[in-house]
Amino acid sequence: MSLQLIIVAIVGIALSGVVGILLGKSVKCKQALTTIIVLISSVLGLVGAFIGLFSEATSFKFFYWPTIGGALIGLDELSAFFLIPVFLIGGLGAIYGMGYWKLSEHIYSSQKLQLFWGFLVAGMGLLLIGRHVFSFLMGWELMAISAFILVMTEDEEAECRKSGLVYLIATHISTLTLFGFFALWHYATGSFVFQPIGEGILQPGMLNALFFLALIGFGLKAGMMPLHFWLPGAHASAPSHVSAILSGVMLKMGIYGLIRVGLLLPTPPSLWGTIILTVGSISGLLGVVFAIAQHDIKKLLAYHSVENIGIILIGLGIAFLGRTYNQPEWVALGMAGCLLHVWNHSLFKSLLFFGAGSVLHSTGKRNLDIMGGLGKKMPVTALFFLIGAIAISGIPPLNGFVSELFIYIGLIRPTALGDPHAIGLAMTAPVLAMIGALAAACFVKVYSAVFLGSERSEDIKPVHESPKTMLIPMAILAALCVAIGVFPQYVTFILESIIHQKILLNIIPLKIYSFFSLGFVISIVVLYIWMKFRPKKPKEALTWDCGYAKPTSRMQYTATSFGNGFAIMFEWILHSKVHKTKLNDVMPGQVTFESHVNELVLDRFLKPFFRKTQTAFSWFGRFQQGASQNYILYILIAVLFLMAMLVPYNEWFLPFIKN
Amino acid sequence: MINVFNSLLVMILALNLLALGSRSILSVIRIIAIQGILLGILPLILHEGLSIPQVVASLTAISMKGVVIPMVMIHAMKNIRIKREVEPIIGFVPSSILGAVITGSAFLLSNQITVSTGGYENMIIPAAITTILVGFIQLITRYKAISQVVGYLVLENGIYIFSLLLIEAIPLIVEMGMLLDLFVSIFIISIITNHINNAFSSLDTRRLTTLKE
Amino acid sequence: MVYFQVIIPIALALVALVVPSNRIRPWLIPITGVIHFCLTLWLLFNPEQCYVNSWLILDPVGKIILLNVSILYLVCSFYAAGYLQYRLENKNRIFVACFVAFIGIFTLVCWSYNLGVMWISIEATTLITAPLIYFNKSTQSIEATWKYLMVGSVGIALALLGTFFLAYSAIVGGTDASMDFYYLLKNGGTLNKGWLQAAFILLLIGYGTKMGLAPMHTWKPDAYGEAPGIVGAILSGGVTSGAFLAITRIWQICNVAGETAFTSKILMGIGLFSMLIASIFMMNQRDFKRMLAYSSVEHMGILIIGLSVGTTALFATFFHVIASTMTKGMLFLSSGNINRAYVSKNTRQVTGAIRRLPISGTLFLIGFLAITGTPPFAPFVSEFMILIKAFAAGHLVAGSLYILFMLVIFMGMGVTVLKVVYGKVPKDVVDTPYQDGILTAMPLVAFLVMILVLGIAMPASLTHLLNEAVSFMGKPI
Amino acid sequence: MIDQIIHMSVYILMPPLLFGIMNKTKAYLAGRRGAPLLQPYYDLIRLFKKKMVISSTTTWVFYAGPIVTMLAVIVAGLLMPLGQSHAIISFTGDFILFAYLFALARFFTTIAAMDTGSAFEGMGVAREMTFSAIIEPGLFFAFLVFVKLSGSMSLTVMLQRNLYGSINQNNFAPLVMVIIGLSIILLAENSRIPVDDPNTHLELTMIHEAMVLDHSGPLLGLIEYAANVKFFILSSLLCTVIVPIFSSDGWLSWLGFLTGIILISFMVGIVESIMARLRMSRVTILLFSAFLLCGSAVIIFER
Repeated sequence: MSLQLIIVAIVGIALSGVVGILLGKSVKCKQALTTIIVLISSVLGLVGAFIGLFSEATSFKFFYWPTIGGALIGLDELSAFFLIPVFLIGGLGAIYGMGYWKLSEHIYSSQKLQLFWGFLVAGMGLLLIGRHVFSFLMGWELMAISAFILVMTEDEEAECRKSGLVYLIATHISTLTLFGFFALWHYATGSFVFQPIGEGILQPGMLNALFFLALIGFGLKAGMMPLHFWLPGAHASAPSHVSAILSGVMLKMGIYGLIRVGLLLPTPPSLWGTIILTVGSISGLLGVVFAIAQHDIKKLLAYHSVENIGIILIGLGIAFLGRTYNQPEWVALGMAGCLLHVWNHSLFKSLLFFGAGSVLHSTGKRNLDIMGGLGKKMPVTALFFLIGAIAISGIPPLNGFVSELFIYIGLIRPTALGDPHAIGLAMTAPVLAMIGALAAACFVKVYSAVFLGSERSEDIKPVHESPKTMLIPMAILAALCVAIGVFPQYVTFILESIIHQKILLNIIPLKIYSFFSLGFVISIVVLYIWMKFRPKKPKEALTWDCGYAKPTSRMQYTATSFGNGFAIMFEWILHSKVHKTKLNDVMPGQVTFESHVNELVLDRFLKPFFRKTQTAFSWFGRFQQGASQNYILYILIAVLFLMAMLVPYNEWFLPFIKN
Repeated sequence: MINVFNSLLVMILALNLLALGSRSILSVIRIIAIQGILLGILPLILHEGLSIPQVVASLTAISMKGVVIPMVMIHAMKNIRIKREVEPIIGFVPSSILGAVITGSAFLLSNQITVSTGGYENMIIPAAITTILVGFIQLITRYKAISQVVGYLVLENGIYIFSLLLIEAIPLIVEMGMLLDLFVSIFIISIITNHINNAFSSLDTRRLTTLKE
Repeated sequence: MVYFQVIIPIALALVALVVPSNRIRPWLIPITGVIHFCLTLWLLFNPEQCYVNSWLILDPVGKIILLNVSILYLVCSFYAAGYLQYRLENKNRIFVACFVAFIGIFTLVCWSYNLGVMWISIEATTLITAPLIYFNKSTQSIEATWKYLMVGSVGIALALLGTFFLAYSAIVGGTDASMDFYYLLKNGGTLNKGWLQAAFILLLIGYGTKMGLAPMHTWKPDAYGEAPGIVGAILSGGVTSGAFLAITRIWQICNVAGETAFTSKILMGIGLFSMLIASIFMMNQRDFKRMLAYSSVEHMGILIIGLSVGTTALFATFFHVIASTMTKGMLFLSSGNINRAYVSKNTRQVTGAIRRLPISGTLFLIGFLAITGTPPFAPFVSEFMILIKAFAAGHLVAGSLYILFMLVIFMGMGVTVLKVVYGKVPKDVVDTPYQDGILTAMPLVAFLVMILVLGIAMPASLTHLLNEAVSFMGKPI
Repeated sequence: MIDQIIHMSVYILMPPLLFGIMNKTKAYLAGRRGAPLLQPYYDLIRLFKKKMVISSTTTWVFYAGPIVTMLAVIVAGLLMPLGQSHAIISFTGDFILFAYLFALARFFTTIAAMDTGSAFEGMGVAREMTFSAIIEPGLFFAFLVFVKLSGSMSLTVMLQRNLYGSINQNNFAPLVMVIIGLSIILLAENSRIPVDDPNTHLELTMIHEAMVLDHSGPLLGLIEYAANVKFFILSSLLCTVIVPIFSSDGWLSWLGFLTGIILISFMVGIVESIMARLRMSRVTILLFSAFLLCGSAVIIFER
């Protein structure tokens, strides 16, 4: 039942854009029509997924395929869990798109955008229910390629083209790695179907090869350090709702792949868990550090995706180690944190990208240093963005905290129980704390630079609040963030149904937490009302400027100056480039200051390497300089070379050598 | 009989070296024409009992290799006003020495190769290999388009020599077809050579190197 | 029946020579295409017609190649008609005649069961396609034709020598010499090993030259670069698959003679080398038609690798023949359109094709994605299956190299294609006369539909055909 | 029940007193008589009576800031045991909530400050955030030590378990390190000298005071009270760890606790009067040393 619903939903979403195109130019309402189709099908999909969460795994054959057998698609709790954000963001993003990328404003691209939006969502759905190499890869590539087309929406900008190319190459590397993985899988197991490998069937070497191929292939898609190089550019240059689904949902497909592979492979060696944990910590820390150094709001959010993927991977690492040392509790806590953070991140990251999108939509700018004071012009967006910011900083009483709580406890509980292997986990906890603090700092910076104070530059006026179609999705997402944050115990049931252990609530009494956070929220509201409406009306005045005569809005602390402290602290990794005019005389005239940070992997390693390779290859050009004589010579050489293989050297020349 | 045959083959090999050594294109073409005629005669000697198809085949071969194709090429040369030098990449003497070396080594090599009982083989195979390689030399070490065509002809002749080993295996039609193909290819190539001359006012293939990496 | 298939096109070619009008003459090509396709279908449904005499037999392998090329030719023929309408400025008498005659001669390649006849017909296809390359009558096209002829003729001459070696190996082996494929197949065991191996090498080099395997590929970028896109499609889809057919024949003989280990070693080497060369020269390639040529070199390499993996991979290999032919057709035709609209094939001038020519630009992009093995298109299935089978046969290193080369090629091709497809349209090409018309755009769509259908749900009849071919190749006689 | 009431009343009423004590100490050491001990209470009352002056650039965030800050700090305090008296709320992992409630308080203080758009407040915020990035992991390291010692993950058990019973030569040194680290964190979190100067009047040099420049009246009152409570909580954390309380008898334990906490505020007062504020770059180093102390303590324990 559930699977059928989901198939219907996937097909519906895939066809939604086609409908719009078939309608032709004349019809005005086709964008709305497409959106409605997407909405209906995603609601169906959500229903199906929720049914699937609590029913046991199903799987059955699907359409004919050359030279393969077995179950092509199926549904289990894990797939259902990952399907929910897909359909949720897929639906909401479609609504948002109506306002953000109006057909009337972008005649050229809006049709294409909707078409490939449908394909993207459908592709993710397909890969999630795929139980067979081919259907999985089919969905995978459908997702990757439509994402590429979506990133390329504004291809007149050279910036966009560059990042699109990088994304395309990156995603193809991951695809080819998966080719290798599945080829090896088939070589090892002799089957194309995802069936768990029993203990002790394969050699450790083979298992390691499989795991590392999967880690690279899926890690690239998930954007874990150092394979994140494609992510900031692509997510920054895509339209905002596309960025939302890319970093909110598409990255999670990599995580899904890792979890799936983890389920298929037998008990992992401690190496795997350790590597995942390390990679997770590095991604988390460096992700947030690079985020703080950004001036571009969308690049910043993109780097935060790297950070959150890091947190998710930390949870996953705990689970892997739990399997290694046969500690069901670790697995439970780790997986709970990992999965819940997958949901949370897809909620608040999409919310934040939607918010950034509304800012972009009304100001047309992405540079943080020139914004400010938008909170008064677009209060609703500001509120939702604030909720998203608090949530992503993992601060109670919102959802980000809950998932991090699971992970913290997973990290620290072994220490409490005096487990011999606890040290590595324990040392990760402060890293997570640091990530949290830095994230909070970063979002204070973003929020205050964009929405607080007053405009730092004249050219971002006029600013208008976004239309309803953009606000409603944000409202829904914000509400979900608050709901999960305040009533986590209900989500816990879902998590427990996936990890098949009913211990989370015994370990962490979330009911108490939920009770108090509820009380907390209420008391905030009460106190706020009291403050706001007390009899003594406040008196308006200028901001205290220490008696300076002519304060201007450009005297405010900018995002850059805010991040300076961190930039100094992490200079060893950031290598930020600063261009400023020298102050030579006492009364300097016009001075400029400009600083930017290069991408760690892409700009410092990959691009030079790529150029070197190109020059190395162009050296071979000399063998093809157009002289037909040489070409014939090559043929002769080939013949003689191959013929030389036929010569039975021993029986010809040994006689001479002998005597 | 076999002596006649062998002596003819030796003459063919000598013609190879001559072709490598000679300076003017026209004379090279003439040498190849003679070689063609000799080749045409060979099958008639090879078999005592003459059958109609074989006669037809060898007559066609003689007319093609000995007369028609050289005519075509000379005609192509005629209406091209260029200097009739061969212009080798490596000089005449070295290339003819190379040819001699190849000939010798081919004969040495052929002693190693297992051959079926017959007698002609141990002469035919080295001769074929030699001629083919000489053809390659001319293809590789000549700048003039037309002399590359000559090289191609020599190559074909070498293959023809080898085909003498299985004269009864090759049906008449196939043999005819092969000769026809040879003729057509030479014909088209000469046309192209003409175009080359019109376009570049020379037959120097060094001009034909605009298409490259 | 075969006689009709051969004679009718040649007759029509003669007609083309006499038809006066430049405008009407091109319509002979679609006519030929339709007739030939109908005859091919008719053959598929009456298998008893597939045996004429010991020289002319259409075995399952030949069937696949014939069907493949017939479809390609059918689609291209309509494009050709449309294309020539844009090129009325220069005479198309010879072009049309050769184009029409080509399919007739090619049919003979698929039918011929006598290796001599096969050689003759393949050589004939070389000769008949030379004037097609020369169509643009520019100095570059002369140069390209010259190289095509010289390199091709030398290679094909070696193939002839190889054929003789093969026949001679029978004599040395003790049976009487013959060029009859079936005969050689029957007496495969008795053939002399040394001569057989030598024959295999010569035939591989010779027909490999026509296929465009490295290092004999050198004529390919020049010819494909200078010929009209339509000719590129025919060459890369038709002539190469004919040569591949010839190579499968000799492979089969070697297989029966128990030389599989030897052949697979050499084939794997040449295949990987071709992919390597392709990846090297594609890396910074500014000319998108030369890029397509190298991509074709790559896919020939993939076919050869599939052949070297052996019987298990044959299904995928034959499927790849069809898949790559169709995709290549799409790529070459769309590149031809882009070239026509921009009057250049250099990525410095050609940008924003997707705006200038929505259909051709999009399909060029899709074709690139398809040819590099992106689901859900047909080449994905074939390339992935070949990889899987290579691993399954234990070629782990070769498989990894295969993946590596595919990656490098994707990068190189991607850089070029994205430059061509995306970006702003240069001012000076906005008002060039060419626009996507029915005849020049619909064939591309037809190819797209085909590779999609083949990729998502392969028709059972085709699977049956492929399986037949596999079993025919696999079974020892 | 009675315990709870005492606990709550001490918790709610005592905090301002500590500031009184501190100021008195500083005054004496400076040779002045100083303000009366209860001055902080009077200040609070006065502030709550006052009328507010609000900057015209601000939004609702400016109001929400102090409110959320104070509530967050107070709830955090509910998780903290006072001496032998159990915390009001306590559950597994509550120390994580504790740390993150401080983060929440910080978040809202800072955005409320940024809301005014003043450069000085921006500076204060930037510094506060920069330092917090070092303080938080340090705090977690410290907690890890207690988790390891007590084998529990809830503050009450972690801190109240009689550490000195289980002390021996290989966990004494780490404990001392942690205590030093904690005291630095105490000073930093409450923005006392040598990290920050609470009663300077040069905005450029300040952190916490700079952030609240524009708040006035009740809002400022909330902030002040929140600051008092924060100081109270952290010093009671330190106190519970340091002060040896063997008796399980409620009254004695309360006595011990109160003396301990008052002593801590004396100490802080003394530190403030004998030390000068450090340069900002030096501050980072100081905090890093705290961070490293706690970290190495954990490593020594876990090995």
